[in-house]
Amino acid sequence: MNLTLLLAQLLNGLQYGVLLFLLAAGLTLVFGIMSFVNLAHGSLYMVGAYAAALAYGAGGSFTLAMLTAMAAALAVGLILETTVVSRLYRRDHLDHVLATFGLVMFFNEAVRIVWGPQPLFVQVPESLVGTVDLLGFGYPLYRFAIIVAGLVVAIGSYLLIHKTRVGMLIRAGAQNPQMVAALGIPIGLLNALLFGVGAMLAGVAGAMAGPVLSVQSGMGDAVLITTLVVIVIGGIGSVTGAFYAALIVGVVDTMGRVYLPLLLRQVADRSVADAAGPALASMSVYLLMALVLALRPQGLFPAHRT
Amino acid sequence: MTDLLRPSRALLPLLFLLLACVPFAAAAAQQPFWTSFFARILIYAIAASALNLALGYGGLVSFGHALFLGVGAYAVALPAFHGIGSGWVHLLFCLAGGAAVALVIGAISLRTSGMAFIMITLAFAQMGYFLLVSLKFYGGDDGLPVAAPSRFGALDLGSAPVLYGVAWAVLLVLTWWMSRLRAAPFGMALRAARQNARRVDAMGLQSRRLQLAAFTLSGTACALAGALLANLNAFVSPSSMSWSVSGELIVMVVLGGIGTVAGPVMGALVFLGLEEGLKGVTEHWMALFGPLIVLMAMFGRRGIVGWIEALEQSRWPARAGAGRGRR
Amino acid sequence: MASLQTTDLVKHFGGLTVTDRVCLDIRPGELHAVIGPNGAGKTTLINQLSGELRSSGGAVRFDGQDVTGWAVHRRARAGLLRSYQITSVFEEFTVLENAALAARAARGHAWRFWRPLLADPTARAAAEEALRATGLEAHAGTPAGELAYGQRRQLELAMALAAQPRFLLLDEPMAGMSVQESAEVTRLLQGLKRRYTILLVEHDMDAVFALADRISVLVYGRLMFTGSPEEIREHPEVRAVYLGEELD
Amino acid sequence: MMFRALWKAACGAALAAPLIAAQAANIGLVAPLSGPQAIVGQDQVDGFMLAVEQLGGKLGGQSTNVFKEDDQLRPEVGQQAVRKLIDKDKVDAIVGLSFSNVLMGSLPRIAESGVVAIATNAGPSPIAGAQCKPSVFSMAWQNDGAAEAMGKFVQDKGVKRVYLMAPNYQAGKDMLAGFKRFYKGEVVDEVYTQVNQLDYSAEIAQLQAARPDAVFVFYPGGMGINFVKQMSQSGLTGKLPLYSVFTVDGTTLPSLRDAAVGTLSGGMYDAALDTPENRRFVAAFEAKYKRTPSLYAATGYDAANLLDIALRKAGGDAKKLAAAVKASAAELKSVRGPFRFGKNNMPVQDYYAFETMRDGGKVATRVVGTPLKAHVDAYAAQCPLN
Repeated sequence: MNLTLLLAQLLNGLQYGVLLFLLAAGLTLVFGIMSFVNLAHGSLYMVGAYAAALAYGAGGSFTLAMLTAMAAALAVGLILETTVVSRLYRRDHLDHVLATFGLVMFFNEAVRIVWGPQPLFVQVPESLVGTVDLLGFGYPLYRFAIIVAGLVVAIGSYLLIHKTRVGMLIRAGAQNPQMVAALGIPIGLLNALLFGVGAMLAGVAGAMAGPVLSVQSGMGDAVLITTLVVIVIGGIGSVTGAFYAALIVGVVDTMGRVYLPLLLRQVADRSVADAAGPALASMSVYLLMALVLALRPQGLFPAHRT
Repeated sequence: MTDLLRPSRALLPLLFLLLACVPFAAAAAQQPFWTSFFARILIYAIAASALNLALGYGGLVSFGHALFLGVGAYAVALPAFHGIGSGWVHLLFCLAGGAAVALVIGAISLRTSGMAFIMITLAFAQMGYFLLVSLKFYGGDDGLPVAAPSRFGALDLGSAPVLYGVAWAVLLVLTWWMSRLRAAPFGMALRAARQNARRVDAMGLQSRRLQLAAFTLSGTACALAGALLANLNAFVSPSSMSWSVSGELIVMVVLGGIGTVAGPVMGALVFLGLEEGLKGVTEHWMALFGPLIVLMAMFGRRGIVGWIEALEQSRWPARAGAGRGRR
Repeated sequence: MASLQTTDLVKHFGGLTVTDRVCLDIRPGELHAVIGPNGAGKTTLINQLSGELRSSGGAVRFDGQDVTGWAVHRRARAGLLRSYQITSVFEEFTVLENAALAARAARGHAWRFWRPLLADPTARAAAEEALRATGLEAHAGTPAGELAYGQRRQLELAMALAAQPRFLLLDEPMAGMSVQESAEVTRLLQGLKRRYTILLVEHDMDAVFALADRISVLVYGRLMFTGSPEEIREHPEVRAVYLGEELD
Repeated sequence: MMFRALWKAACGAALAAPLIAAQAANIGLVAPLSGPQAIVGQDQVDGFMLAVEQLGGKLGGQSTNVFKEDDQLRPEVGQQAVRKLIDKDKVDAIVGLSFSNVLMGSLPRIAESGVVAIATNAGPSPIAGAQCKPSVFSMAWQNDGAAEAMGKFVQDKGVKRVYLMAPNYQAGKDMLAGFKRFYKGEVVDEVYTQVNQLDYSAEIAQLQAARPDAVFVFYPGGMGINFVKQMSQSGLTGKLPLYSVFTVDGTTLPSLRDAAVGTLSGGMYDAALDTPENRRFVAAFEAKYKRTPSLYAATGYDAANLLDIALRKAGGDAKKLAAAVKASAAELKSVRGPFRFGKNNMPVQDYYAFETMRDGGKVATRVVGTPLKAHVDAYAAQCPLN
């Protein structure tokens, strides 16, 4: 029995990691390539979740909801890029933190004004309801869907970045934007496109998370902190780094939450384990990041190998 | 235009004079609320000035300074919980605790730079938050009432006017020291290290050791603000260490004018004043406050003080301002 | 005035050997020039001497003391100071503040939290003296960011002088300067010759031959030849390297 | 010095409170109106304002000014709001006071000022026990009440092995302690998860492996939605009975719907309670706000009606208001059924068990039992008040 539980937990870790990757991919592109500190990335995730929830609620199919979410996130991303973000590229990281801190406040409140504080209802699509029997252990089918979708996006973004002309332009723009502009490529348009793609990826993550997590104003903030941890561990600007780091954080967080309290129970008596276990578990991700940063400040998979 | 009357020079003395009147005005109008309202602004101004030492002078973008607010607050609440009401003990715990935590976190965090530094300071603050939330004995997430306010002989910080006076004095001393420190060897070397750490090392100083000292001083001063906050609210809770408080401190420093002396004080005053004002206007005040911050980030080149200096420079061009560094 | 010797100094970057068993011997008070084509390893050599690069092998002796393992700031405080090829002055500080900080950093320490830097008489005097020596005293109050390129090179030099060095490593002080500005700096270095021991890395041959007591030629990281300016001018291999015939 | 004197006169006037007619009743309303638990605060405000509207904008016959304050679920912001209400707006009573951490934060200033405080969202054990105050009341519940009721309900049903789960903070520990006070069977495991945790798949897998007979949880607000959704997707809800408090209620049911079908929750109120007062209240609330009232709306509504009676009794004399509030409880026809104040000013009321089930197309709740009748909390004995 213990083995299947371990397998299920690994799957859970993998699924949580993939969801984190969907968020981290967009964020690390914007951070690494445009060196723009975007705290409002969580809000784009929220926009995607709301768009999907509303479209799905209005009777559309789940794929339609997904497309609506991508379109909405892309649109909001482009609007943000042209009005606010593009004016801040040459500015200091601090001005980015200040501007996006204000944006987060605005998005959370705007969503609350329009749709109220009530969390939205999102159903699991019929085709994905139910569980898969895994050596006698029921594993939710929808979670598999998230893993598959995440891997598809991972491969897709890897191909986009490495194997297409647009990807080459994006990478060139990262190393030397002036040169790319000098070659006649409208760097402004490229940056807008890149920010839009990052936003779309966050929108997809939001749409995927809808049926599993609570869709409500401010849902982006909690997941933003974990996503920042992922991209820093992976190495800022490295999509591959973000992929591996997301899986590591997903598994470490899941295993930490489950096995740390059990481990402590063997070592310390019950009451201490109950108090220390959950605290240590919730700190495990941050301990991991502090460790990585202290030993390898540039991250585990630095950007030059995107 | 003699130097003293220049707006940017006269700003601080005028500000402190006005702030000195608040408790008397509040008493005259039987409105004690304003004393504690402005006391909170003074305390956050102290915390913002402390952050400005690391962030403005040293260029160390710490996204976890709320941790030191928490350390200072619990340095008052824990002894008080065990029946120790003497202010000197609270002060000792606060300064020693703040310095120790800042030294350890600084030593580890300064191994990184740029985005990684921002994230590792955030990580330590989150760790502190989760640790306190799980400390059931000390009230955990529900917080802990301060059983005995800090008493320094006859001076009891439990009463709002007394606390206001102490906070005002602490802010005055800290701001004055900041203006002196800015031109003192330590301040100059620290500001030099922000511009080019390699050059500072090549000149014979150790930039990392300077930055660590600045981070420790900054953390300790911020803990002091935390201790005053605990006395003001007579209550401490882990939520005063959440990452959004760290974010608000950064916004106050940048809003007021990063790297300037008057910046943090102005930033705290405008940020908290605007927040309270907008709250009066509408329940959805964040929908107005957010865009305002975005506009300030986009157009306010170097915060309110920077804007005043630029205005003054265009109106009364001063001779080459000696020692007036921009950021 | 200090002396500096290196024995079999080596520096590898991965498989590439940039400094190849260099043996230098610079006597107190001497102005020793190091010349060589681009990519000969001149700046790497200076970085090894100043401590910014850790040598892969060999030793550096400063005033008889083995300083190979010393960190940058320790060598600077011992009086071994350098100027940079790419100007790195503190743009937000005024010219006087830059120089005063350099003086303070080499001699005193920065752990003063109250009295202003410029109120420190020794540091201020050394700074003003250095500004006079480099002709910058008129710009004492101007922020360094507002100086012209040539003036910044002068400030770079002034900061080195303000620290009252016992040994000066000058990394292409004339880089990017007009003929007239180079002549000015040459006159300036002429004045410093007997007061400090100087290692000068420079491309401007007129300045090198006007100033150098002895010249060493560095090619592909190896010290080919050291001698008086006249010997270097006639030396066949040096001419070959400079006039383009490839070595065997 | 002349400048200082001039200044004092000038700003003295500016800072003075707007002079309101003396005999009007000023009521402060503190609730979390932003942040993850905003719906909880909004329900209390809507419930309270509905009652004020029904009473023609007058409480106790006096025209009423209601000062709404958002505490953002942060104790420090709540403290400042309470100071503003007491010192600046000079309110007669403060209602709401948000979750336990904000309530405890505001307590020192409230106790010191003697202003009547009626909490409609929490009843932490300290103020139910030794630190009980004559002027501080809870219209909602003593925190452990609902969990004690579910403990008894599960005990009466003869469930042998129960698995307990809650977030790792004070209220979480209080809830599980309250459950164990009445449940004497075997506790398979007691798992505390991170506050505001997103993904519970790991804990649910662990729960599934432990094979208990039932699971009892406390996950308020967003945490509850995440947990119950993920539980139903794991296919466990059908096989494993889920008992909960403050997790499946009026604020979360609209976004859980069928994910909550089959779960049982304990509490002092639900819109499904079949009393004449409640039917009128639910109809009026749904007409005005287009959503079903939750237990938070009910406590807000009751608090306003209680104040109406108490203010009339106290006749505008602030000192007598506290005693009036205590006495008025007996006259109040509460929407939750029988209600009075215990000696520690905590509610003595019935706790019900509700089942969520499918009713035609919609999902609804129905009362399936009253485990605790006129329940006095476990801390009343420690309170010196009479």
